[in-house]
Amino acid sequence: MRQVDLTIEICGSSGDGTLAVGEILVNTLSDLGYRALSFDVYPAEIRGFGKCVAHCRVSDKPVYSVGRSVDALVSLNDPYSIEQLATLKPGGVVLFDSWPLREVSEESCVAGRLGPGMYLYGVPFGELSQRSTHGARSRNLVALGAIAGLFDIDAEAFEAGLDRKFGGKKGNVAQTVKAAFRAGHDYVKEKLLKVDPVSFAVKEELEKKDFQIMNGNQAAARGAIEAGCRFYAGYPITPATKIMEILSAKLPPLGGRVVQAEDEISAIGMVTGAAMMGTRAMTATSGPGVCLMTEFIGYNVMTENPVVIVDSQRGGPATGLPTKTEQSDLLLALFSGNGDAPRIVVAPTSVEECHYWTSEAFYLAEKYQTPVILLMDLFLSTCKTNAVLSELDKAKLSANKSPSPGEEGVGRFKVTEDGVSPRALPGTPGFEWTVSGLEQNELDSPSYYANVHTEMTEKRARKLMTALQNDVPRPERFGAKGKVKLGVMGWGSTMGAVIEAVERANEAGLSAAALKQVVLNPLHVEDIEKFVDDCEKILVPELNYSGQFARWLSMHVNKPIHGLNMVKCSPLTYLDVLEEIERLITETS
Amino acid sequence: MRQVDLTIEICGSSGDGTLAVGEILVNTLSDLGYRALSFDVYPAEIRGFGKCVAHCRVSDKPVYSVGRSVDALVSLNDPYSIEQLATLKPGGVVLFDSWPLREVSEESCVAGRLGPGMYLYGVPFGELSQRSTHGARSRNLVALGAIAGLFDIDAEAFEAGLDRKFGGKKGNVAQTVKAAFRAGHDYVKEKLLKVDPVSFAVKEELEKKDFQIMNGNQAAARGAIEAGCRFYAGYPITPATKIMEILSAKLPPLGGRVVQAEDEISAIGMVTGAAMMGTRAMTATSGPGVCLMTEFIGYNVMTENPVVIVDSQRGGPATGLPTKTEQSDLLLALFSGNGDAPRIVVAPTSVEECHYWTSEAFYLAEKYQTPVILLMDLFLSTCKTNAVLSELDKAKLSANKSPSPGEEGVGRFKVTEDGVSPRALPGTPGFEWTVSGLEQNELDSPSYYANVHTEMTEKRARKLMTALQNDVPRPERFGAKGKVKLGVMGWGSTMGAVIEAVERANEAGLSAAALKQVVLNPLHVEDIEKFVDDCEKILVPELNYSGQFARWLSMHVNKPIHGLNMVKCSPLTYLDVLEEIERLITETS
Amino acid sequence: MNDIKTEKVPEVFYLDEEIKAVKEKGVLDYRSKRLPVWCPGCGYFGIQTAIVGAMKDLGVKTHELVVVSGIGCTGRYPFFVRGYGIHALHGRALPVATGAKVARPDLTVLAVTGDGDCLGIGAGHLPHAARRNVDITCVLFDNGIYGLTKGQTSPTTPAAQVTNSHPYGSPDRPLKPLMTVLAAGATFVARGFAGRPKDLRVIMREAILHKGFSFVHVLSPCVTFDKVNYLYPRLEELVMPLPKRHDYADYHMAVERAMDDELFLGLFYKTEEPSFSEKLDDYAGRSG
Amino acid sequence: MNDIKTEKVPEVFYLDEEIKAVKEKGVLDYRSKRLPVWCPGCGYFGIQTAIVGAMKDLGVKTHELVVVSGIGCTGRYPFFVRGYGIHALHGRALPVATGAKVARPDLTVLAVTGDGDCLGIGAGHLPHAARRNVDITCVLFDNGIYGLTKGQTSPTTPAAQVTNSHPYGSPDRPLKPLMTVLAAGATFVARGFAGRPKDLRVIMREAILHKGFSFVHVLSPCVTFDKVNYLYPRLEELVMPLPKRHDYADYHMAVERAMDDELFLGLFYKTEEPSFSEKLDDYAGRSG
Ligand SMILES: Cc1ncc(C[n+]2csc(CCOP(=O)(O)OP(=O)(O)O)c2C)c(N)n1
Ligand SMILES: Cc1ncc(C[n+]2csc(CCOP(=O)(O)OP(=O)(O)O)c2C)c(N)n1
Ligand code: SF4
Ligand code: SF4
Ligand SMILES: [Mg+2]
Ligand SMILES: [Mg+2]
Repeated sequence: MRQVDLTIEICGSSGDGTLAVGEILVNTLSDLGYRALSFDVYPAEIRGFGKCVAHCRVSDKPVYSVGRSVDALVSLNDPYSIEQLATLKPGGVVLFDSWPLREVSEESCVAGRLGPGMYLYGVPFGELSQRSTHGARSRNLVALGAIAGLFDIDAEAFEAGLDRKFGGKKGNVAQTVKAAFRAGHDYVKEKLLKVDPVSFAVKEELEKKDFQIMNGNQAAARGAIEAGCRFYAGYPITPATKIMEILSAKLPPLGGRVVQAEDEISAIGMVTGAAMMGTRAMTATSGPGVCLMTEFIGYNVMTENPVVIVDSQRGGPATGLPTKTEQSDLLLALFSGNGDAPRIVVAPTSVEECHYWTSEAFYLAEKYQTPVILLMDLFLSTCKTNAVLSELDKAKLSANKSPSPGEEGVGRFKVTEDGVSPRALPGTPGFEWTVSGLEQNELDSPSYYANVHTEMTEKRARKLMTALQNDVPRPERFGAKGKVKLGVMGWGSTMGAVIEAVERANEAGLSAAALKQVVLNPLHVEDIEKFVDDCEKILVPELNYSGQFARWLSMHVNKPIHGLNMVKCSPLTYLDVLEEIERLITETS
Repeated sequence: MRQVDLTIEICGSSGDGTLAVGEILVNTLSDLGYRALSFDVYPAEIRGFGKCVAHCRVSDKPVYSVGRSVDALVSLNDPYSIEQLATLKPGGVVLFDSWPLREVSEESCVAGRLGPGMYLYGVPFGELSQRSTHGARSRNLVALGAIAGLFDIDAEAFEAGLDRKFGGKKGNVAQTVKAAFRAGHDYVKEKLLKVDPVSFAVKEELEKKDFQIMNGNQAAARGAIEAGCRFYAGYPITPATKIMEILSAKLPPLGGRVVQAEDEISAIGMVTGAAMMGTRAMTATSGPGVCLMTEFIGYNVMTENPVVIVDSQRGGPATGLPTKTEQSDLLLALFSGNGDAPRIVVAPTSVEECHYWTSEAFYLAEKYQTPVILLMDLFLSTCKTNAVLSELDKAKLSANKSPSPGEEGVGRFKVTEDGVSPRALPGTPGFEWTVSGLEQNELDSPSYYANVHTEMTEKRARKLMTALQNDVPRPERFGAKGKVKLGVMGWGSTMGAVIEAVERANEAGLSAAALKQVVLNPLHVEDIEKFVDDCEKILVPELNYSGQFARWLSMHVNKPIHGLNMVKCSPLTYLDVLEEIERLITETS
Repeated sequence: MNDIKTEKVPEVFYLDEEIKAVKEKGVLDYRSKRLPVWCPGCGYFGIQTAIVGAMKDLGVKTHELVVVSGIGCTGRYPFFVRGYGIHALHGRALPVATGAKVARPDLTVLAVTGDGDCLGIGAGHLPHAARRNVDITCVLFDNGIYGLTKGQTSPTTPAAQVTNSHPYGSPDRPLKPLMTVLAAGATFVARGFAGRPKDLRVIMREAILHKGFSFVHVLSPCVTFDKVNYLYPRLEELVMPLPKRHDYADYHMAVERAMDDELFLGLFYKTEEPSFSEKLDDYAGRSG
Repeated sequence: MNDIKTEKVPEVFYLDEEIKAVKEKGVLDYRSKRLPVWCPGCGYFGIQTAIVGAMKDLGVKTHELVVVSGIGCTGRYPFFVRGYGIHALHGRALPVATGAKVARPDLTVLAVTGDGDCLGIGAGHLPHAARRNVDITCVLFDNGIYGLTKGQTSPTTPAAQVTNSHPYGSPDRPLKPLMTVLAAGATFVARGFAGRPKDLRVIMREAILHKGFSFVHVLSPCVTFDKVNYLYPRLEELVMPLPKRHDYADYHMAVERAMDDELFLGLFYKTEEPSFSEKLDDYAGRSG
């Protein structure tokens, strides 16, 4: 059981500094040893006008999903905050600006809209900002101070954080922000009588780890760098653009190269060329970009070339909902490209795994000479958490199967037992090869013969089986052991919510278990079958309409699958899953 | 039971006129009322050098697949023909040139390679050509005459055919070809003693229908024209190029327009634009082209725009095997595009169906405002048959759901019960709309709200269910009735072989049935389930490695599926399927 | 977190007095009910004004107008126009506009596209639309940046400029859009500036009237993501009208001026050739 | 029908005397064991001879040579060369070659591409490879037709020519490849003729030596599918060397000559600018 598990939302308009409050909050809580996850919602349209929400979930244990209901809502803009009230918990807290800068009509004041049992505190953010900083722009920091004061978070930790963040700036910015913070904090301590139960206080000391605050894009970029990626080509697209922007800054000093291509076809083409030279190479995009890359995905399957492709999914189809999260590119990732074109598909389930699995993707791609598609999504790409990164295995930095001296003339596609052919890198004398999107025989010549096509098709499939045996972790089971009423299988960014839902279901006495795998192709089918045999019913929750993972699983499993399919433009919460677990188990008994 | 079912192969080198012999043979047999199917194998590489085989299967009943074993092999080139002996039936006939123009070494003479029980006839094609036409170029027509003479085909019908074909040419070409033909025919009648049983003679009179000799590409082009397609944009690619070439000639006189685009993206983009204007529009390509079109496929799903896309499949992945047939784009057709993007997928199973279903595709696309993908393949595209075309329903020529007067301002995406929104065509005053790849609400504005995205996603799925109920034929069952040991489900060009195999299995006393559906999405799941319930085992034969149709079916069916998966670079034969039927049924019992 | 389940935002109307006044002049007939979502000060407002003005001048009927765009801030344009609007895919305005025009030669078809849209991902379509001489008007909203994705290098960003995708400066020499279309054989080639909507209105009018592929390159500041290059004051200094002696019938002269680093404004080139539809009609006649 | 289950065809070697003689001269070191599958008389044989000759002249090591191509008859080229060969996708030789060169600047990278490949489906990549000044040599095998798919109109097919895809004649004005790359800022631009392999060899040598994007447009007859346009005798008449006074350092002059309907042969334009890799190195240094 968690000691603390609180969700705070700060809600304001674009100019209010809303998201900054969320950021500082998470940073400070991280310094104090809490585990936090924050996910920002910002306006979908071009100009930065509109509602911003910083959603922060905080606990003493790792957090992998957003909170379903909110414990405390901090309003910097009342009309927008009224919309947010819908997800405030019964008994939740609202902290609002009792001295806003612009007049708020009575009916659009959040104070008037509270449900029964909610706690309301008014703090004159505007006034306190004016008084403490001679300006109104620090309302957000006043609010931050109020949060610290009201919910028992160490004020000094905040001040240290503010010093770190603003200390370098010229003028006495740091002093000003701290003054605003203090004003809010002290006001709450002095003037308000706390009656609500929301508190960050913990009994057991929190373990402070080497936290790295980052989102999935940063984690993936870092994983790539650490895995020795030295070539990146890409084309901007939400929500993947940041990966390119980070690598553009970080790769050149390491001797790596980044090319902004004219489109996604060119990006994957460049990555293909670089990878053929033996350089670890990657591109990152979103669904529409993957569509344009599919011919090259098949090409890299055919030429057995190691490329890594990140697809940070967003709402679809087509241009879809560029700023909303969704998990609806799974079948695209698995089946894009003409012909039989098997590839490795990996879906990390957390920011930490974005780091680990991006790096692992390079290893798998190189070792098995295959494209690897990493399925992230807008939520993973942009949610920030204080991650504890895993150490990467240096031995995996070089995984190419070079031909032995004496093997000159071996050709590029020798049929081997494990399906992996020796691969000389250009520049090696005596091993000149030619690769092609045409089917080729062992001597690299185009071939149209049934035996060659069959043998090579088998080889391309076989090496993924080798990968499965040697390098793909077995699925991990969570929750109740043995036979259960319900088994839940999740994937990608919503896995965290699934595991949490199952754990809570178990706590509530429900017989449920979860199975997690990060590698979605190739699959450990036997383990899955075993799990499915253990479960009376199977539930697959996912953020898409057609039940894409359920469909993929149903190709391997002969039991009906219940889908929980939502296209709700926001992340899945454990409560979404828990409700469905309850429903299905109740039905059973 | 068939009165006649014979397979003849003419094998030669590119200059030998091999394929012409096949063509005349099929035309003549068609004139006589036989049903015939011919499939040419020509060199895969650029220059026309290499082996050509005209494969002709002839019967008194319709033929939908190639012959598995050959009854008679006519050699115009012995070294190549030796390779073909592998598929000659025990007891089959070889007709070879006993006076070839170039010396054939003993070991590369087909005569020396015959298996036991085969019949061999030598006819001096070269000599007879020289004698009858004062040139060697008519060896192929001599061979044709020999075929007619040896296998009891009416010589006059041939001569009438030759007159029709060559009568218009200047000089006395027709005389010359007939002389060569006659020389071969008479030589056989006079000099050879027929000992083999191969004969085209029939007891029951053959019914002469209004046969149209055509291949699938011609049939599809014709279906498009008859369905009122008036815009085509395309980019050349084997095996679909001919569709564009035919339409380039035929559409302009009908007021239609054909644009050769700069690539496939542009082709589908143009088709998209034309279709949005209300013009029935199509493109045709093969797998690599579909890859490039996938973003637009999703776009047409999102904008609910009626486009027809032909994918004539060839060996894959990537550039693959451009001149070999395969059925490996099914999952691509079903799942390409990011996000949840349902579309109609249709796989005709014969040349006749290429005609009918291309035309139907326009109707479905327009009525349900959706992309329709027609999955053909190299075999269907290029095999010739004497088809009996169905009459098209004129009522289907106009299927657009126009908004009613008074509905001005309705927007483009009104949510309706059947999922189909009223659709005004540009030029209509008062109905100006804007469509987008972004999710849109009912008033055409971009929307990022859960309720809108959910409602619209459901609508896009719902209208395909409407189509299923109103316009998708139920699956058709063949073979034994009631409960059976084995059910075989096929699709596309290999369905013919499947049905034939099942019929032959039934004749041999095996308990098997087949289920056929041409529309592969949406599927009549209940009918399929019912069929599956009737069958102890399920077999799905297809020309791909990963079992793509089996995978698709397994999403709907909870019974293990046996796949017969071949990537053999040539069409499936009923014997391939029959052997597997026998194996599976024997295993059972 | 299920915070925003339901859309209730009402459609926005132009209501204030100033706009009412404009409406009286008739150009607002060409505007949709949607308020443009562009950043305040974006050059695109000027282009919008010019295009709408030209429509009015020509009396184009809104139901006979088809506006096609790609993706980008530019791409949002059809949403703000009254007419049949097609917000196509990134880079694909020209193919879609071509299909629309060939299918319905009677409609007025506009393709609006951004510098990334037209010259980056869409670069393969531009020369072909030009050489076909499809009778559409292609307006390039060139802000020298990827706006919608928040400030990356575009094909017209000057070399060495620092952007979000090139923290050490762009290594690439920018493309010159007018050269691109002149090289491909466009029959109407002009340049305007978002800061001079009146001049642009005249150009747009001519462009729409031109029978064949007309290309209008419009320089436009992105006030949000470009702080160094296409700024209003800087552009005001850089642009200059084509010299009086410029002869738009002279292809060589047009090429010379398009090559130039000076940002000339006006009609560079214009020639009469059968449009794509005319050529296709012609062939259809021959074939009939 | 399972007629061709097993491949037994042996690899083909050049064996005849004439070729042995060539081998002595060393150029055959650059040929693979595969016999080109081009039609007898195809212009590509001449181009092949010229390229192989240039390789020999420069002493390029086969294991340090990377030849990238797209799809088409042209595309088959890497199969006939000794070196690391990449037969990429249709239209994508340039992106793949760019990636290869940026990853391994020490290797010699050649991109060979057809008129359809380079100017049709690949048209979006050409201006960008040119403006980046990637240090690769792009050889355009221009036969004015789609060869591999059996004779459809290509972007360089003259207007009104009848082809399999345009039975009533092509409606489109052809592209001028040299204009395209000059407009985009290529730093080495030349034209050769497959019928004059010796001259072409010299051009190829210079092109490979050039540090930056070098573009060589080669006119080449498709003897099988083009019976009216790029015929040997016709080309022999149409081509002519660039005038003596042509100054390849003069961009304007180069553009003038590239515009011309005359088919000039030789080096149109050459200038020295930092190559893409040099620029990236430079930025890396600054960033370090
Ligand atoms: C296939 C695809 N790739 C990338 C994107 C992301 N994207 C949207 S707009 C844009 C660039 C827009 O730049 P520009 O065309 O200059 O238009 P602007 O926003 O500057 O008006 C990009 C890269 C996309 N929507 N689709
Ligand atoms: C995506 C894709 N579209 C189409 C094709 C079919 N295709 C192969 S080569 C070719 C055209 C080749 O023409 P060109 O580039 O001029 O080369 P050539 O054969 O004339 O040398 C086409 C359309 C393909 N392989 N891939
Ligand atoms: S981001 Fe730039 S181009 Fe886009 S609307 Fe804002 S100012 Fe205009
Ligand atoms: S088809 Fe034309 S281009 Fe291709 S190899 Fe033959 S002659 Fe050469
Ligand atoms: Mg821009
Ligand atoms: Mg060509």
